[in-house]
Amino acid sequence: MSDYIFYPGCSMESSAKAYYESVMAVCKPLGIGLKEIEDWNCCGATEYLSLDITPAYALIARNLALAEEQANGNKTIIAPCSACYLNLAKADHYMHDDKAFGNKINEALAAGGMHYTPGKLAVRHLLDVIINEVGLDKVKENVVKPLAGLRIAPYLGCMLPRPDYGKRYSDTEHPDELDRLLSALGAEVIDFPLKTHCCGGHMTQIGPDTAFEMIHRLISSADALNTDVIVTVCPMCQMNLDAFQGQMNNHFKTNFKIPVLFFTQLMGIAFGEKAESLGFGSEFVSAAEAISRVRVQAPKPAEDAPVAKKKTPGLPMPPLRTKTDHTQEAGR
Amino acid sequence: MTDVVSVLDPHTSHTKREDSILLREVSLRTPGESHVDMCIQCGTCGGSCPSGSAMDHTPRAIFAMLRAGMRDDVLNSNTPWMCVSCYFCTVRCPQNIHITDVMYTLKNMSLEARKPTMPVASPPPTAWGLKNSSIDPKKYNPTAADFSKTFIWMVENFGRSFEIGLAGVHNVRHFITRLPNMTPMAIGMLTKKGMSPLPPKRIKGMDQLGKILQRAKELESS
Amino acid sequence: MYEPKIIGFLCNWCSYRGADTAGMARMKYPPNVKIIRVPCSGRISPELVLRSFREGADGVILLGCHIGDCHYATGNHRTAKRMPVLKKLMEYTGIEPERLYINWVSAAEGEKFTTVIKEFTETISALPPFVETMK
Amino acid sequence: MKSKKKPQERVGVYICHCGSNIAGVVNVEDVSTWAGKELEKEGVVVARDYKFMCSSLGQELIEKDIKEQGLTRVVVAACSPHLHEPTFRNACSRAGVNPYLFEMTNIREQDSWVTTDKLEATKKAKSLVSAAVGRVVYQKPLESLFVPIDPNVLVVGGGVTGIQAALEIANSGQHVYLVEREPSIGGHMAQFDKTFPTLDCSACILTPKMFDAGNHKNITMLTWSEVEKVEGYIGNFTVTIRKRARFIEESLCTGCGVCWEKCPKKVVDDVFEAGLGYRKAVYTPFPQAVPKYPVIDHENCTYFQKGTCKACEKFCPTGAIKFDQQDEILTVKVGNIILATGYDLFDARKIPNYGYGRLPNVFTSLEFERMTNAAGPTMGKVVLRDGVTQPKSVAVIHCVGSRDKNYHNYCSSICCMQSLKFAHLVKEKTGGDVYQFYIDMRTPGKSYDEFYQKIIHEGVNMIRGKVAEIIEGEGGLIVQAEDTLVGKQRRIPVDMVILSAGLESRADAKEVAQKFGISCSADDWFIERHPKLDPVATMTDGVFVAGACQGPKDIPASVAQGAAAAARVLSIIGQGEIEIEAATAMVDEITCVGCKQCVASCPYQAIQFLEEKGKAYVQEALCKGCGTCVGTCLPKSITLKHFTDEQIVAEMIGAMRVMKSFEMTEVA
Repeated sequence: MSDYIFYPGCSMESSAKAYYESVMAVCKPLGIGLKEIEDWNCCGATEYLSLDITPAYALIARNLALAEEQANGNKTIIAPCSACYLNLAKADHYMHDDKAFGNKINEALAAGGMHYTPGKLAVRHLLDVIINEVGLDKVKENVVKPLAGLRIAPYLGCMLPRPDYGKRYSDTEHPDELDRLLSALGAEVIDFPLKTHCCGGHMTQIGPDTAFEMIHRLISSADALNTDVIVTVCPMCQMNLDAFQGQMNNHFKTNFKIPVLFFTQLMGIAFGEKAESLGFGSEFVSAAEAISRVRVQAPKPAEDAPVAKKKTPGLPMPPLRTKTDHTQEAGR
Repeated sequence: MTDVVSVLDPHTSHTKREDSILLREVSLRTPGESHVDMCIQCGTCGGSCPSGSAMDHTPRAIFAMLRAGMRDDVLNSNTPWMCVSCYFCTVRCPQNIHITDVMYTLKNMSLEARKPTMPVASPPPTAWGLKNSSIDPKKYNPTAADFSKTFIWMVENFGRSFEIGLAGVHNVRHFITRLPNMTPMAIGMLTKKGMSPLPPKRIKGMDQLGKILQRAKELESS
Repeated sequence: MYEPKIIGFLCNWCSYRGADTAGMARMKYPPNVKIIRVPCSGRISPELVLRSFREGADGVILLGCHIGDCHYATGNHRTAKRMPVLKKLMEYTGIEPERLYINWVSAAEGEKFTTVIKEFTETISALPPFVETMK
Repeated sequence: MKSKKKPQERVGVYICHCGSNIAGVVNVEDVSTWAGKELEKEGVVVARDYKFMCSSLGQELIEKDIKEQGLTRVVVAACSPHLHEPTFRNACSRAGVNPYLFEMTNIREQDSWVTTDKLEATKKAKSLVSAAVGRVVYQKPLESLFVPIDPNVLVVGGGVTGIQAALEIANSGQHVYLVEREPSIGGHMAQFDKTFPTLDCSACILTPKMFDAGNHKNITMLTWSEVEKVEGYIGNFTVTIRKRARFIEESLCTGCGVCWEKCPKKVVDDVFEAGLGYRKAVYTPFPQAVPKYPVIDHENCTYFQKGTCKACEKFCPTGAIKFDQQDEILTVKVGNIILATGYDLFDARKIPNYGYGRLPNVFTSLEFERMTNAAGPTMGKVVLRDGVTQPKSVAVIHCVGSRDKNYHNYCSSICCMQSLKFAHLVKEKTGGDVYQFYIDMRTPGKSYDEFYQKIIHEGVNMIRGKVAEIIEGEGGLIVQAEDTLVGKQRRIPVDMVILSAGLESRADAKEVAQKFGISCSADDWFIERHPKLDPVATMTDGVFVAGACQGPKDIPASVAQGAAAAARVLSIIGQGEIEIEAATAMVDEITCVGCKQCVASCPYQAIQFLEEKGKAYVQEALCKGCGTCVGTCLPKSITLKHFTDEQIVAEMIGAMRVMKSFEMTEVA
């Protein structure tokens, strides 16, 4: 069991309780020990940065300083919310990159008797830790109920793969980490073309029409690919796609009903946890039907399966880039 | 005889010096090396922007305006406020300009230009009452800034945010006509998600946080 | 604040041309480094480095071609082996090893040349004059 | 290292203004007066400054002073010695001073251009002049060695550049070895259908040249071959070439083509057909291939992999198939080498938002070239990836991988014109809509901008904006970009997208550069000796570069460079012999202890150990003057002429003398 510093973020206490519960449920069997930062504060989301840059970074840095104080030999902060993850990573990055800026933020922290050493801690998202630290083998060991037959659209949103200061993801636009994790759970993973497109972010609050447009683009694309469930890694994405799906439907006179779940919820199901302990039922678009299919492992109705296109002898496609291509380039 | 300069568009009368001052100010206020002066006007940012349709100028145009020293036009623009921080522009920019971070800086500057009449750490007013400023309140969409302010008001008072209160306050203020539409969702939040309509408990280090933020604000304005 | 005196041994084929490249791009760097053109970084014997200090240099910078790019195939391999030993020796005799700096700069790397010179000048400026340390 | 008594020399110092390049920052008059006064005891008898030392008047100034003032040493403080050292050495030589008694110091690239503060710059110039004066009095006259030049030439790369270079040299009567990695010469140009801006047929203008090269009595064509090792120096290179086994007996093969007709194994051809078409396991890349002999690709050949098949052998009418053929190692002697190794296409899969490799109907420029080629996989029909549907609308995207700090920072220079050509071809072949997405239209070149205007007139939609992303939708592809001239985001549905991928250096450019002893730029293009005035020579004498291996280039520029490199080589051959490095190493037999460290350190095996004497000995003709042995020699028995310890120490003392004197004046 290795320990990590845990920064849950405000949503985990309110709108994303399901995420909190399921994170706790899956970390245990994977050997991820989470030590919550004591007395953490809000990361300011994207809002504080808009208002006042220095206080915004000071607000974030207080959490980093607390984490450094309480680190107890641990080096990694896990943040399950993409916005929190990026804010923490960003503050660390700029404080390290721009020494004058780092000193300024530390001067502010000093007013509260605190200090953070830039670069001391690694800020990572839970997904990255599961893929790159724990490893998929360990995940596979824990799978007792493979998610066979469940067509999942993996959806990462923006702030996890971009700008990716730590270069932890395979790509800034089409990373395959979540796909690989879901495949390891036995699910049928769709190559979701909009997997890192925007969920609308705070536009649901300040310009709903634009937000509905973005949500519509995602949901309709997922629907066209016969998606059973959209899986997210971020409370904001989950909220926008799930809670606003109804309003978006009203706006566009459509009737989409695609459940949106956290990846940890599905991991929990695959690990054999009870649905109730994973926060199921708190979603607006019910996932009960989709999940019930997995639980009874009913084979998928034939008509739902994607119709295999008859291959005409067309022109050959270029081969897809492999992991080795990436590593070879890094060496060049 | 008419002075030639006076018949020209006011922007053409900017001296080169003024232009570079604006660009440099943005560059200095953005953490790290923002490369804001390196724009080649290719439009990758404008093409990538998911909320581009809601913007009055594309980000690319904003960079051109910064270079031209068109301060008021930039700070009146809704462009930075429509930014959803998706970072598509930042990772795709061929000149490595930290566009999303520059947008944050522009939001800061835009608010600062309105500061005399605008208290920060309280639920802000919806109208700005700008009298002695060249900033035109009519051209400006205060919704986004207001949302940020409401959010921060909560953070500065509780140390944490709570979505339902935030959304409630915000929507009553700005989208009163949408409320009937919103009601089922709000009820859903309370019942399905089991969310509490009450503000969160204050963090223990509220005093400490207050001091830190106070100092940070002083540093910001110095 | 004193003006440190730095001797720079630059390979004729790569780093000397890298310095020319920096000049052509009008990059700016402090004037403290006096460049001595040598055919290859491998030409520089440890004695020459020590002699520079004896003649009053506060720092010595030795720039060669990247490993594998040596105009003479393997001349810089010798530098790479020789100089770390010299640094150890300097440390042993009480000379700060930071006073000697080795790096690889190609003909195209004007920017790298500028950075290296700036950083090394800063390092040496932070140290006391060499003659004082020898008192 | 003991310095003997300072020699009594008469030194002339000349400070160049270089217009305002130096004089604008360095106070040149001050430097020359200072040198005349302060350096008098070092031997300076004349110190002058002059507007342009490199001008004939400037040179005459030196010559006059040598004669009238009896100068024995000359120092010029001007630009980089890489530019004008030969100029001034010649001037000295003309006036009777050995060229090695001249020293040049660089107060332009390494002083006036890099220093902001004028006082600092002047001080640095003084320090540099003082250093050069300190050194020059210890310099010794040296005589150059001359070696004959082998008239044979090696050309590496059989694209249009290499072919041009080889033909020029061969036509002049000299012998050329033309080495090509692929089974046929022709390079990228053989893959194209039309060339811009004239739209003449690429094959029609290239194949006659290929044929000439293939049949020239002075050209030894080595295709399916690669250079393994290069040794020696200008005039005397020894090159080892691996001629890979073709598994075809060339003397028997008639090129009838029965073998590839009968071969059962079909393979995607990712070289010549850019991955868009197929070839057999035994193949020639294209019908007009030179030479006509096919090769067997043993990685894909059924016989080599499974042990049975031999269909080609069964049907070959002349029995030319030889499965037991081995690679041949050839050693050739040449005097000069021309590298014309060309470019690789940027791998568009690296840009995830353009979807190449994921979205079937996104094509690269090279794929499209093959598609429009009448001999290509679609017989010249413009179709989607399904091989049948003709697109109704096509988007052409410029600057793919170019002008982008995430990929390549440079402009690939050919893509604008190439994209306009594509627009024309799509219009001509399908009549569909074409959208060009560009950042800036770059059409410098004879008749190039006229071509651009012609394409606009053909009704092509020009959109100024770099494409942000390509996604599937509305039954095809949606190209999303900002139309920057309108200031609005546009989402344009098209059936097909062509990515005008940039040019990049060959994947193995670095290795090749190392092999030939030349250097690469940050983007791995080969570096020329001077970007303006010596564009085809390199820092290594006798090795020249031509065409796209030096940087992105279109066909006319490549051909011109091929011919230019040939001219340079022929002028060297015409000289008959060449001066080689005079600054060689020398062993002092008295102090040599015979430890053999120097023998091991020499990169050129130029140091012999004379067993009978127990001493080391330097073979001057082999010594390249790197001085590694000097740095290695413990008893300091080896000296490198022109870079002796004495000279280097005098130089550093000279430099620091000025720094010291300034410190003192500042304190005082």
